[in-house]
Amino acid sequence: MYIESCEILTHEAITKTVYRIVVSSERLARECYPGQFLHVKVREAIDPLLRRPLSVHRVIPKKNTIELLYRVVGHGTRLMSGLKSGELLNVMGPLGNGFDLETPFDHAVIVAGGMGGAPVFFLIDTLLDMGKQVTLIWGVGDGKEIFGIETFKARGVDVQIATEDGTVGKKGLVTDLLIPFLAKEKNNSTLCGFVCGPECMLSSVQKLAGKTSFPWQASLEERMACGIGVCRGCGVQLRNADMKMVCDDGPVFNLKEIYFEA
Amino acid sequence: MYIESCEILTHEAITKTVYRIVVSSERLARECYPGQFLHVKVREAIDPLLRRPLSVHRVIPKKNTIELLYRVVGHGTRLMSGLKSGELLNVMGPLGNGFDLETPFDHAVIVAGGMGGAPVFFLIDTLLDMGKQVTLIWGVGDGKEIFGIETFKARGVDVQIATEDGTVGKKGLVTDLLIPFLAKEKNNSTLCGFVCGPECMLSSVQKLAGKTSFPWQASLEERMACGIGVCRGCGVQLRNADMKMVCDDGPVFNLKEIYFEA
Amino acid sequence: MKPDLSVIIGSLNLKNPVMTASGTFGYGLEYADYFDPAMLGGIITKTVTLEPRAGNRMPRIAETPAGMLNSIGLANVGVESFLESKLPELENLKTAVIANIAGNTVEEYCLLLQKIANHPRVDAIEVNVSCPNVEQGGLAFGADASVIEEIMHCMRPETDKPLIVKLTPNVTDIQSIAAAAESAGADALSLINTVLGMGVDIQTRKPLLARITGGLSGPAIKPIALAKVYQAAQAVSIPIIGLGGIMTGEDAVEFLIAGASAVQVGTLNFIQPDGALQVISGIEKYCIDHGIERIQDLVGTLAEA
Amino acid sequence: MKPDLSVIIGSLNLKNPVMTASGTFGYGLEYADYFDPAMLGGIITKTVTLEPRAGNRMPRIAETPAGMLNSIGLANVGVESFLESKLPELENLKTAVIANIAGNTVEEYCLLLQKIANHPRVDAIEVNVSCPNVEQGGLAFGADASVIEEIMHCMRPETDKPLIVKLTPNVTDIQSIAAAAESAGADALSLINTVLGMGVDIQTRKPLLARITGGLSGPAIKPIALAKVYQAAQAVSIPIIGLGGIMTGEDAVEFLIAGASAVQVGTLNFIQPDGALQVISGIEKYCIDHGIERIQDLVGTLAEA
Ligand SMILES: Cc1cc2nc3c(=O)[nH]c(=O)nc-3n(C[C@H](O)[C@H](O)[C@H](O)COP(=O)(O)OP(=O)(O)OC[C@H]3O[C@@H](n4cnc5c(N)ncnc54)[C@H](O)[C@@H]3O)c2cc1C
Ligand SMILES: Cc1cc2nc3c(=O)[nH]c(=O)nc-3n(C[C@H](O)[C@H](O)[C@H](O)COP(=O)(O)OP(=O)(O)OC[C@H]3O[C@@H](n4cnc5c(N)ncnc54)[C@H](O)[C@@H]3O)c2cc1C
Ligand SMILES: Cc1cc2nc3c(=O)[nH]c(=O)nc-3n(C[C@H](O)[C@H](O)[C@H](O)COP(=O)(O)O)c2cc1C
Ligand SMILES: Cc1cc2nc3c(=O)[nH]c(=O)nc-3n(C[C@H](O)[C@H](O)[C@H](O)COP(=O)(O)O)c2cc1C
Ligand code: FES
Ligand code: FES
Repeated sequence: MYIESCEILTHEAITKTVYRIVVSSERLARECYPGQFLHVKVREAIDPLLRRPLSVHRVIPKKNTIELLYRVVGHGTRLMSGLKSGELLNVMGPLGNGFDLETPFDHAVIVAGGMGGAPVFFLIDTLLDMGKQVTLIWGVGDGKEIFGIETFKARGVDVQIATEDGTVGKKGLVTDLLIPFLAKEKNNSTLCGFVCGPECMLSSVQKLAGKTSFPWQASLEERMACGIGVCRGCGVQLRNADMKMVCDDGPVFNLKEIYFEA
Repeated sequence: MYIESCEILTHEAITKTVYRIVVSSERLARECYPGQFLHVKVREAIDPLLRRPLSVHRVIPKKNTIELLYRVVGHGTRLMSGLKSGELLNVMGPLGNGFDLETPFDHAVIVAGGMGGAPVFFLIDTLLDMGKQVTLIWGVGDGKEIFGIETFKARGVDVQIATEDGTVGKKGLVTDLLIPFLAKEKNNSTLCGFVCGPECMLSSVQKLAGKTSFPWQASLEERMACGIGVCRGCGVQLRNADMKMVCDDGPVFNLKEIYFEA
Repeated sequence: MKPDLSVIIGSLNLKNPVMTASGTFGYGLEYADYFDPAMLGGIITKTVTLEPRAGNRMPRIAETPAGMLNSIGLANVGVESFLESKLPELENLKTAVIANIAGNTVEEYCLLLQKIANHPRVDAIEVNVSCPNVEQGGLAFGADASVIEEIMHCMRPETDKPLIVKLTPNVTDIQSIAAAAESAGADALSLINTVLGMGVDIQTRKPLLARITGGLSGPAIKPIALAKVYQAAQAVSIPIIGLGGIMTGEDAVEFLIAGASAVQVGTLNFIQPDGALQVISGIEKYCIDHGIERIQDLVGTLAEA
Repeated sequence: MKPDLSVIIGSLNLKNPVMTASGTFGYGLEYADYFDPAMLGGIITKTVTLEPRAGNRMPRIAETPAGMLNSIGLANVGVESFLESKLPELENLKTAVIANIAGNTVEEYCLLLQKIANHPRVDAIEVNVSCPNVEQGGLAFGADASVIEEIMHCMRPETDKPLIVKLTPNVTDIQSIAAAAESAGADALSLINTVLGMGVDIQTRKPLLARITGGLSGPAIKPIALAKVYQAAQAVSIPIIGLGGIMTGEDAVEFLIAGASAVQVGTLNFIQPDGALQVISGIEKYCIDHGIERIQDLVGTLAEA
């Protein structure tokens, strides 16, 4: 939990709206673990005022680099996309409680939707290093947003892709791939599920997960101010009526405990 | 009176706090005349919100370039100093009524203080082209801010410098040079006085000018919003109790008519 | 398909919902070099008073974070000169002209109305009871529902043209004031006028404005304006014209959804002389992208969160 | 020479004039990883209520131009847990701890005060009568001078510790409210709490906050806060603690010159966790550069323009 101005090493567009930014930080490369996020000040200015939370997309410890993968959706990310290598990126972090990888399991099934793909790369790298078996079910709207999967395949990951435009993998949603997977595996107690994506996807996966006998971890998003549990802005409602803070108690929660309105 | 996004050709520091920015605009090069100003949006953002008025420092018609000379004094000029060549500078202009050079005179005495030097270069270039005799009395705090005077001297301008730090020319204020000049010339009706600088200097020169028999034109500064006479924000009080707008009625006024509080 | 952007405010038909705010667009033609003002939904002229006014002492503008302060103090040519030299210039301008007036007393409001209401080029009257920068009347009037009622009772019988009351946000309870203006006969409300603010030059320890406090405008006040518009819209059934910090078509759409039937742009004009046009085209684009055929279908459609 | 930054608020001695604002600094130790909170002039803890509160529905924060909206709704652990688990953690913290309280009724304020006033770690009490995000009490209390008087009359006899009343800017006349709080026994005033604001998501047409309106904070409101501080300072002789949009030492100096004896920083903490320290060093630098030996010599020294 520190603030650091990290040098931007590279910054490239993956698609028209998705960018990858690589920054240098020995400390972050050492401290981050999968599922955590950085709280980014996109520029030194009072507008945009607040920091932007972005998941740690990848860590390359040997190079002391941290990667973020983000989509331009509004004012802050649009400005961020204009940053040049050599400039500094001011970040707070690592923040939040990432995925629990201590829990006993052999096989990880990872369901990612849209920009939910961002934290998944770091997660998979770590799981493979731990010797776990990995199935990745990744769904996006536009097939161009699928990248990097050949390397995962080469390392033994079972990669299943769904795209809404049908240009890569199956035409459809992640649930179209998850349903057949779970039909076989739902009572396999050596599994652990991981899910990252928009709320509507989390909520559909929750319904499916409810019928499985293994645990599920979900990474949530909520608007944030402080990023460390102080402002009480980023609450998530649990089914037991408790309210937790996404930034501080999460962003990773037990999927089955989350209360979704829809 | 248009808005234009002009390409920045060069941008260089003259001293630690004074910058010269050269932009390209065929239209501005054609339309600007000495004493007018541009209203500059230093960046596309809501902060800083307002445009910044900057005098046309120089025009090179053959190159279709316009130069601005500015000092970093606050938020807007600080951000402006970070602009790079190749970027665009959004300007409104040319605005305001510049110097009246139609009025009959043979010899111009130009008194400039601090950043009041900015518009003077364009004025001198124009006067020399018109075949007028020119005396420039230029005072600054820091001798490093004196530049470009050799060219003027070579073209026959009588250049007299006062610096508060004494590093160039006479140690002192412009009035220390103006007083001896006026001792000789105050009843020379072929003269016309021009004065640009901070209010305290204008006010001292006004006192001296009151004893001369020739006319004086002064370029004023006042905080501006619209720059075109609409917001009524940039008033200047005249001795006859009239209020005029610096942006629209000026920025050049008859020095003797201005009412100074101090 | 082009959406229908037209708006009805009382008996006034506007071709689109974007007007330029009083005090930020002169007497209507000052920006004509930058664009044709006939493209606007309407023009609201600078507040005129019975006598010409030079306004307050300098400095009377200053910049603040994402905003600006002004204490102009209703500098204007006076109603006579307005009638004789300003309005006639607008004779052939094909857009609504709304004259904005302010008096020092209730009687002055009436007198001003009598002088301008019958002028053929005055399509509606905006009653400024909310200027924070004058000694008499101004904000103090606008904060007092009973004074607004008095002014309206005195003006209402004098004209059938739309009377738009411009309210100040500097009050505890905008709803009771809005309701008072409505029941006293206002055809529409416009809000907000500027928010009371101040700044200090720490080098000289002088206030940024000679008058110390002034009116804050610009993007900084947009959330405040939206809240006031929303609250007023819950309290009255007459149309509301929303303003305060509008810089883009998107900003304007926020006001429409919150309950405004039309909008005004103020400070934007100073920064981007043709900004009002960009607001119009931004609204139009939003309607096209969202399949909205008539802008009026958007008004007050705030969904539940 | 180091300037003397110490400040006296009633019987409270602060080592410097910079405190962290209620609701933006947790219960005092949340930012301890970023800097030592003992370096602050004081800490104002999150508003506590009689019962624990989860707060309002999500979303309850949003960004606006140079500002942010919140409708947290006083989410807090409740006074019992505050006394049992939060205050004891601050036992050895070498800075002033000011507990902020809010009740739904006048009686609740009293009850809360009785519970906390004798706790040795409570150095002063800030009375929040200005939260815009609750159904009962809150802003409605703070806008009513007589309710503030009632609350003060009930609390004042219970303690000798400084009672600081935190006022809302959402009122027509801050001066009468400030004066009422003073005459009812307040030792100091803090202002401003957030300004009522709102935003709309034009894609979904939903309000940015589930509760529709919320409180605006951050740089956008600085000019409004300065005006309120200045006006209140003209109306009372007790010390004023100024806040609203302070991001730098320079901003803080503006408040001091306008009449505040001390300041608080709120939203800044979220953006720059050690921002409060930078505000302190900025003030110190200003004093050195301007030859000010005691910070108190700066308070209320607004010059004529
Ligand atoms: C823990 C966490 C991790 C995230 N990781 C990633 C990531 O790796 N890649 C990625 O592309 N996006 C990620 N997001 C979403 C990302 O934070 C938003 O897309 C971003 O803040 C949008 O900012 P903006 O200024 O472009 O959008 P605007 O809409 O202009 O932002 C306005 C405000 O809303 C907030 N906001 C808008 N969308 C979101 C959102 N989805 N979640 C949270 N706050 C939001 C902004 O932070 C800002 O405060 C993550 C969000 C969280 C909470
Ligand atoms: C007609 C005219 C011509 C000018 N020409 C030049 C020039 O050629 N070179 C140059 O260096 N400066 C010139 N100035 C002054 C220049 O406009 C200011 O230095 C500049 O606006 C400061 O902006 P800032 O954001 O850095 O300062 P800040 O102090 O942060 O600005 C705050 C606000 O005050 C205004 N302001 C501050 N100082 C002045 C000032 N002296 N005059 C007018 N407004 C001010 C700003 O425009 C802004 O609105 C001119 C001013 C005028 C009116
Ligand atoms: C320089 C200036 C002058 C103004 N003069 C007037 C005026 O004469 N009459 C009036 O009703 N409002 C006046 N206003 C207020 C605006 O019409 C508008 O209500 C306010 O600026 C908020 O809108 P904005 O944020 O879009 O500027 C003035 C505002 C500014 C900035
Ligand atoms: C997220 C958030 C929560 C807040 N909670 C409280 C609170 O519990 N009690 C209170 O008195 N003020 C609360 N405030 C108001 C602040 O203390 C402060 O008055 C306001 O934010 C203005 O200061 P700023 O602009 O420096 O943030 C809160 C403000 C924010 C932004
Ligand atoms: S962002 Fe402040 S509590 Fe989570
Ligand atoms: S800057 Fe608006 S009138 Fe001069």
